[in-house]
Amino acid sequence: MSKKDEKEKAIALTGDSEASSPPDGAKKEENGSGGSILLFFIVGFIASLIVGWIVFPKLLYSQKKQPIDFNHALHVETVDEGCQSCHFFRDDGSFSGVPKLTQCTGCHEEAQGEDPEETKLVEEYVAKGREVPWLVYSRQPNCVFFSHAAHVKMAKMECVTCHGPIGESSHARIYEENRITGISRDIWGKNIAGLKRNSWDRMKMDECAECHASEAIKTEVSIETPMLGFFNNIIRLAFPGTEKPGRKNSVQTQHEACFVCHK
Amino acid sequence: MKMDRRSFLSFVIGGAAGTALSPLPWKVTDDLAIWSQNWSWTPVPEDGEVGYVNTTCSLCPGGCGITVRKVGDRAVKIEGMKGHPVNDGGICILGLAGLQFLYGPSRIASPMRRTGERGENKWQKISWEEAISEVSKKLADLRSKNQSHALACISGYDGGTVPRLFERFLTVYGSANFVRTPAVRDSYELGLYLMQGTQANAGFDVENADYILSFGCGIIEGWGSPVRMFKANSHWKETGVKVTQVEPRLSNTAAKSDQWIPIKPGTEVVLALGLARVIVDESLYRREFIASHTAGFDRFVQNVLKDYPPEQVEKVTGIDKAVVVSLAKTFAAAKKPLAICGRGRGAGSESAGEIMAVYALNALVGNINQKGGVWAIPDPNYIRWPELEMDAQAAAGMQKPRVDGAGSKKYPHIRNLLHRLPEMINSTDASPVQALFVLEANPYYSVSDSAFVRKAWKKIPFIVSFSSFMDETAANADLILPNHVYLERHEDIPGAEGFIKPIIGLAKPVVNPQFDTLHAGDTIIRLAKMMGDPIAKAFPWEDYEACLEETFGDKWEALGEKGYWIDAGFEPSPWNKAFETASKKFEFASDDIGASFQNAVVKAEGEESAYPLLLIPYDSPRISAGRIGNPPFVIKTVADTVIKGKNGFIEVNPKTAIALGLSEGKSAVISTPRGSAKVRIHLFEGIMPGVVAMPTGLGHTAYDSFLAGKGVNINELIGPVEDGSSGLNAAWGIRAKLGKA
Amino acid sequence: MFPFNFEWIWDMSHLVFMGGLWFALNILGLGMTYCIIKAAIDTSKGKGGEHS
Amino acid sequence: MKNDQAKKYGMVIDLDKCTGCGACMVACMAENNIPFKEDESNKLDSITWMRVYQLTNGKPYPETDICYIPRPCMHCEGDHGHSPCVSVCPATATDYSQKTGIVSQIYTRCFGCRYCMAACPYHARYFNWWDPVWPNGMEKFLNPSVSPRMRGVVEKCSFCFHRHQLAMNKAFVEGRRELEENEYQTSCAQACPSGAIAFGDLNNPKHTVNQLAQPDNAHGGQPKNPEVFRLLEKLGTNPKVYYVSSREWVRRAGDNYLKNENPGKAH
Amino acid sequence: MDSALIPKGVNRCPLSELILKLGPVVAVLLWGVVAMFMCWIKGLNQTNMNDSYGFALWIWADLTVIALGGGAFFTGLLRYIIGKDKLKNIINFAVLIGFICYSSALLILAIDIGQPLRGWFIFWHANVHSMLTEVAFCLTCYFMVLTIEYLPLILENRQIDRLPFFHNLSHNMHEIMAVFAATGAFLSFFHQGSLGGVAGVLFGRPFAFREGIFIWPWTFFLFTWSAAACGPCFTIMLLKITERITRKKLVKDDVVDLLAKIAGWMLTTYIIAKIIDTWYWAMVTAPSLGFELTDFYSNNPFYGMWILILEIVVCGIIPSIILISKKGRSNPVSFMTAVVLAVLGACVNRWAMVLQVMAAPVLTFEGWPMYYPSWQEVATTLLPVAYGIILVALSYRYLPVFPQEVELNPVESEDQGGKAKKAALSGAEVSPARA
Repeated sequence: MSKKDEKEKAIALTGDSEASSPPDGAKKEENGSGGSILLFFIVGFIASLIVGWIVFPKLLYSQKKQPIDFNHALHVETVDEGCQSCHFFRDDGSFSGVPKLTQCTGCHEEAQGEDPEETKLVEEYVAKGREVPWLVYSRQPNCVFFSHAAHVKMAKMECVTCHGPIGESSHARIYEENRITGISRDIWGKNIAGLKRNSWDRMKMDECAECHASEAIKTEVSIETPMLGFFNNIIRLAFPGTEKPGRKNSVQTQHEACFVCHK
Repeated sequence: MKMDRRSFLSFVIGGAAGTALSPLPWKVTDDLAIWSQNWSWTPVPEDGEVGYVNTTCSLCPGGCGITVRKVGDRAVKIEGMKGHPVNDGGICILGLAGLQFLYGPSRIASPMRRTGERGENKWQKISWEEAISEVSKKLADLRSKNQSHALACISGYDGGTVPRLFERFLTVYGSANFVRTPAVRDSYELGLYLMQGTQANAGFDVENADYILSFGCGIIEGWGSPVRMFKANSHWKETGVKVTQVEPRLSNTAAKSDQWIPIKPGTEVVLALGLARVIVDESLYRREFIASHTAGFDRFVQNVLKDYPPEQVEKVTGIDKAVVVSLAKTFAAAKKPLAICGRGRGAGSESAGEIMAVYALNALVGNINQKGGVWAIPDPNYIRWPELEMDAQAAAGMQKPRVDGAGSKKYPHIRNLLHRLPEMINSTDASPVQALFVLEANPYYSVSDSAFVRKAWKKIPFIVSFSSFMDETAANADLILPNHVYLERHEDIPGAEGFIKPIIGLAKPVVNPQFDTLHAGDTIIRLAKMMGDPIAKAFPWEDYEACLEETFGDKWEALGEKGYWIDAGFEPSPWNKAFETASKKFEFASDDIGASFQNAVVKAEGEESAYPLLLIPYDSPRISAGRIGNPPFVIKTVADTVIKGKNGFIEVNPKTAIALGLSEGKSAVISTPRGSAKVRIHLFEGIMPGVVAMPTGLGHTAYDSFLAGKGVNINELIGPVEDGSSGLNAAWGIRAKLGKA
Repeated sequence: MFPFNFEWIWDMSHLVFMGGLWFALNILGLGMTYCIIKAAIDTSKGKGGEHS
Repeated sequence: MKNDQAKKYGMVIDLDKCTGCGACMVACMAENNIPFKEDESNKLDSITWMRVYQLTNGKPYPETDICYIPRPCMHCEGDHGHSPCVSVCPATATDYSQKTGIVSQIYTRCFGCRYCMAACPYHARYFNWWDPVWPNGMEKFLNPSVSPRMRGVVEKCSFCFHRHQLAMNKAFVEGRRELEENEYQTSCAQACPSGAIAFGDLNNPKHTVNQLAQPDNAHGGQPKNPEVFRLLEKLGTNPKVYYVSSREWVRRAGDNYLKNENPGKAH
Repeated sequence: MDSALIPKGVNRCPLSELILKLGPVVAVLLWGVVAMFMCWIKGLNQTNMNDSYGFALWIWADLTVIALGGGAFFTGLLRYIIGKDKLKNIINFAVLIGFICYSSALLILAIDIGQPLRGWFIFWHANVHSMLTEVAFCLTCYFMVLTIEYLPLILENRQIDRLPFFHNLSHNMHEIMAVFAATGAFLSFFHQGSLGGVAGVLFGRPFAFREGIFIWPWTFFLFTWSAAACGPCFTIMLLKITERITRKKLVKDDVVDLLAKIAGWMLTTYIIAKIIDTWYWAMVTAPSLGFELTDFYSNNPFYGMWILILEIVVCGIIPSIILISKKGRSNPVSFMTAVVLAVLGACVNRWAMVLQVMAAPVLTFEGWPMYYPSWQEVATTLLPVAYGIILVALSYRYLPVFPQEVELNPVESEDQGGKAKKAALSGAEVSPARA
């Protein structure tokens, strides 16, 4: 450390020691500065709230337009079987998801109307045999295995429960992509706080767990509320061996085992 | 207001509090967690509709049916075709890795012309038009100099429309030099021809035999149709069929057999004849067959078997005479005993004597064209193209003897003698081969005595490879006209090695060609058309697919649907109709046969004094040794006692190793009269003392970085040894010495 | 770690283990908070330092 | 699902039939997007969920004998109520499902501490020392049902669980909840040209594996068939992969025995 | 130059000399940092670990430094809970060593995992049944304790102490230090044990597996016990080395003697327990799994039977006998020998419980895999050593680590460096006699 540093330090130290034990005359000044300190606190507080709640979400997501402004409402009107007309199950039990170009070509070999979006489809994709690079709002990371069959066919869930009333939309929403993860905003949900009003507002693992943690226990064992489960576990610990095999699915979590939703 | 230190601190604390109450830190943490779980450089395979395509695998002559699973337009997995008569759902290790050939790094992406020296791997991409016209000009030039017979074609196969188109091209061009790479079927064809008088392939009813005596066949290493043999092996285990394996090394087959009889290498024929002698001596043969349907039996017994009493057999083979006798008795006592031969995979020919000794054994027990025996399977003769119109040049060229000498007076019954080609080229100043086509073969690597092959290669002025992969031959060619790989093309695959029913498999394009390649059938048709009449006239089809459709005619649609055609009701000819020899009987001792037995034992090359050990090659089911190199998945399964890093290992019995002062893992040099190589020692109790063994299929210099440079190409060390009577290459090993490195 | 984590179960092992953890963390946290607050108060009372 | 319907998927491998050809290894690699490097000859860092070991009887020529033994993940249940690896994972990245008896591994959860590898006596777990690289468009053959793993995580045989998921999908669409034996088969069992690998529900008496192994669930799944054994049975890992061999030395090689000890079961 | 920062009443070498002497240590540190970043950026393929040696040099180093850092918790326990007040003269040093050991351990763990950015999953997605979870939790918490224990020492730096707030903070922390120490002792007991449990619960690995009580295998208790025994020895060893380097007597001999005596008794009881454990394991546990003791030791030089003898006899029985006898403790040579052996014993024990566990084959058809660390592993393992030396040097220089130093090394004149040095020199020579 150079001598200059030392000097500076000494000055700083003196300044500090003075501040920490101010002479009587300074007390008044301190009150005034106390007010300004509070003000600074509030300014910092509010500024960061604004950044966190308003600026940050805007920065976090990049906005992308769908290649074609798809009109779900119009299509639902014309087709016979609702969502299933285009989003159907294949014979092997897999779910077709977003339609391939061939399905579009079925009707749109040539433009049926005047809509510029349809013209775009026909000219840029159908004519050239190029797949439409749809942006999938509900696309999950690659580690996720999701069985539409289990939810739609077995659990008889409605499409709306997870996907919302997308079938009623007449325009394709802007697709927002998280700049960090590259995942659609629909997974986290519109609400930046992660709160949800509708069942389809979020598609994170928490949403899966919400059902799988409770429903699985209900259907496969008995109704076991968290408290009851707690006491049952104590009993099991106290009297080992009374456990029924197959009582739970996962050894680790006692909910559903990881492979149910992961690959 | 002054922003002093305290105010600033206050501001920061306020900011921190506000931030904590905003979603920012929590959301960023969550996003970072997701980010750290999905690295952008880890590929995400595209999903899509799953579909299946049934086709035929042509990686080996096994003729298995395969089902390729596709997701969208990608092929993602190859599986065995359920219900296929040859492999019924099973599949071998190589077949499973087939997609690595399709999408692999050693694919050749477009036609290429060599720019640097041969083997330098400097290439220029050219158009198909340019490539074909270049070949056309060269060939026209050659033909104009009355040198049409100097065109040769080495092909990895000769059944089916594609090689037949090439052969047809050569014929109408004026060259008889269509040479197929060697296989044990050459020997079997010869045996069938001499003893039964038939032009046929040998089929083995292994599923119904009740005792198997194998003279070194790698039943588990890929002999015949590999999956079928695996299934047969399991069937034997289930039904208690005993297997005796005779070979000097504890191969996988020997390990799976019920009895392993180690034998001095190269003396299998002596054991076979010794067994025959015991069977005759003890009258254990099937009289009804011998009496009514064979000729020359007495002469065989007197002229041949007299030399093989058990004592003599013990001396030559190293097998205890009691074992010889009991083996003969066991064999003869079985109801449907089957003797087979063809070392390892059967990728090379055997001496005529050995084949016929084994045939004789089967004949002694009457197991010819019987359930559980050896059958003569006629070629499914389905290719009937219009007669060729040959001009004078073509006719003259076809009159010229073949460069390999096959079919000549010296080797009258042999169709292909590839091993003679290097010698023929090297023995004259001007190479008798002025232009060479190579189709689905890799002779630069696979013909034995590599140094000699390289020398011959240099003398061939113009070499065209049709390979899909940058194999050694392609790397040392002048022009590459890359073929589609088997999963991109239509092709008929007649026959399945050793199978007992006539069958034709159809290969179908599973995916669109991945590169700018062209079906070799189309290439040859386009070449013919470019060369003009009379050659063009012989190829009246618009393209290969039209040719294939026309060839199959009304069978085409059914073939396409099922993926194969089979003569399910085929039965072998009964004894009274089976034999087309002069005597119409099974021939034991014609002159040709007698000569074969006289040269039965093929000695290994080299002097014992200089080379005290015997080096034998062995086949491993995990190393592809055919025209195709091991793909990355398969090379991954190779044990670290076979390859370690780039080093290849040689198997040595601990006794031999101790005598030489060598221990496990040590570096050593193996030398033979043909060459030497650096190897590492692997001590193996399962190999006969005095014998050392190396795997085939390693030591590639071309292909990709997953394969190249690993281990030693055994062809560098072993040369051909001609069977005196047939001309076939009957080398089974070579004398060698092993020293510290 | 928290009851809202998917892995959480209301059982003895979680209670004991996580209880121990949170107990320890709380002692440390509260202890340090106490020390800091007390130090701040002491300082404002004029204790400590070279001047005391 | 009722309790008694819990499944216990397992394997019975016939070592008399197994030829050591290695098809199961490649079938697994091709199905499960296993990466490969230029040099895979160091077997200690080479990922092969299914690995075929070579055993020798240790006798000199010509009494030598060889046996091949394919080793997938054993999907241990553990006599202690937990498999060796599952209970040690600190981040709950591996789990045992009572519904199927399958030990899962969640790659995105794993952070690569390798404790599970230390716990597994079968070396069935593999660490991704390198980032997986598929050269020159080879990523085209990747199977979308199995997520490729990144560097720094542990992976292992899953009994091709994705095939179970896909088969269940099909069953669901057809209104079933139960699978037939042939609807869910692992890639190795399907490919084995020798038919040496049988796969199915050990709890289901109709399934081949149950008939071959005759597991005694009252005694930790010990096989009642005297020719059947499991690897390292004494450790109490309770593996769900059974082996059949008619050869005594092979059965003995399956576990550790004191010098004068005879295998517990009367073989 | 930096005299304002140096505690009052002690003598320190010129800053330039310190920089010069620490130069090579910093070089080693930087080498380690380079290796560390290589491991983070390129991945663990930079090491020579493999699928057989999932745990290798690093985990051994980790377990060892934690065991040796155990001196902090045990001295703290004795000082604050048991009330051995005399130990206040060495507690600072013990805490400092503990702090270094634990921060190193955490750093090594951060390098050792395959996906360092996901390391926090061990907390967030904790599996409470895993010994490693317990290790991670207690390790982190205990590291916090050590930081809290180390903090007042930093605050006592002459310049920082001048600030009233920090002075008060340090004072208050001292006031309730017993609470922290108690928490630390509790945490330490569990994580030292859990580290033993890490190996002991591996029922697939007969070399490591031990029976035990409830969820804890015997190794759980043995590890805690051995850390309590060998940790103080390590503190003493480093103290002696520090004294040798500084050429000063820093702690009075009665303090050291007390700590050594307690450590000696801990070591004696530990080694008895360890012998019983080994005996039971060799005679009952292992044979029931089909293993004889000789199966666990190969004839290759790395994993020979010598390890067992070295650990139990040479590094266990011998030092414990020396340390519990007054005579053994009073002879400087035998005393140092015992201390060093005890430290070595802990190292050997952790070596066996990490590396040999990995190497001893369990499948009958496998051999002993071999392993030698890559330079990246060695460098990152030396990194904490270098970092420790630097931190000790700086702490010694600027903080009142040794309360007895002033008393033992009276400084005549602050301004006359040469004289002071001389005094210090003579002090080092004189002090043993004085004690």
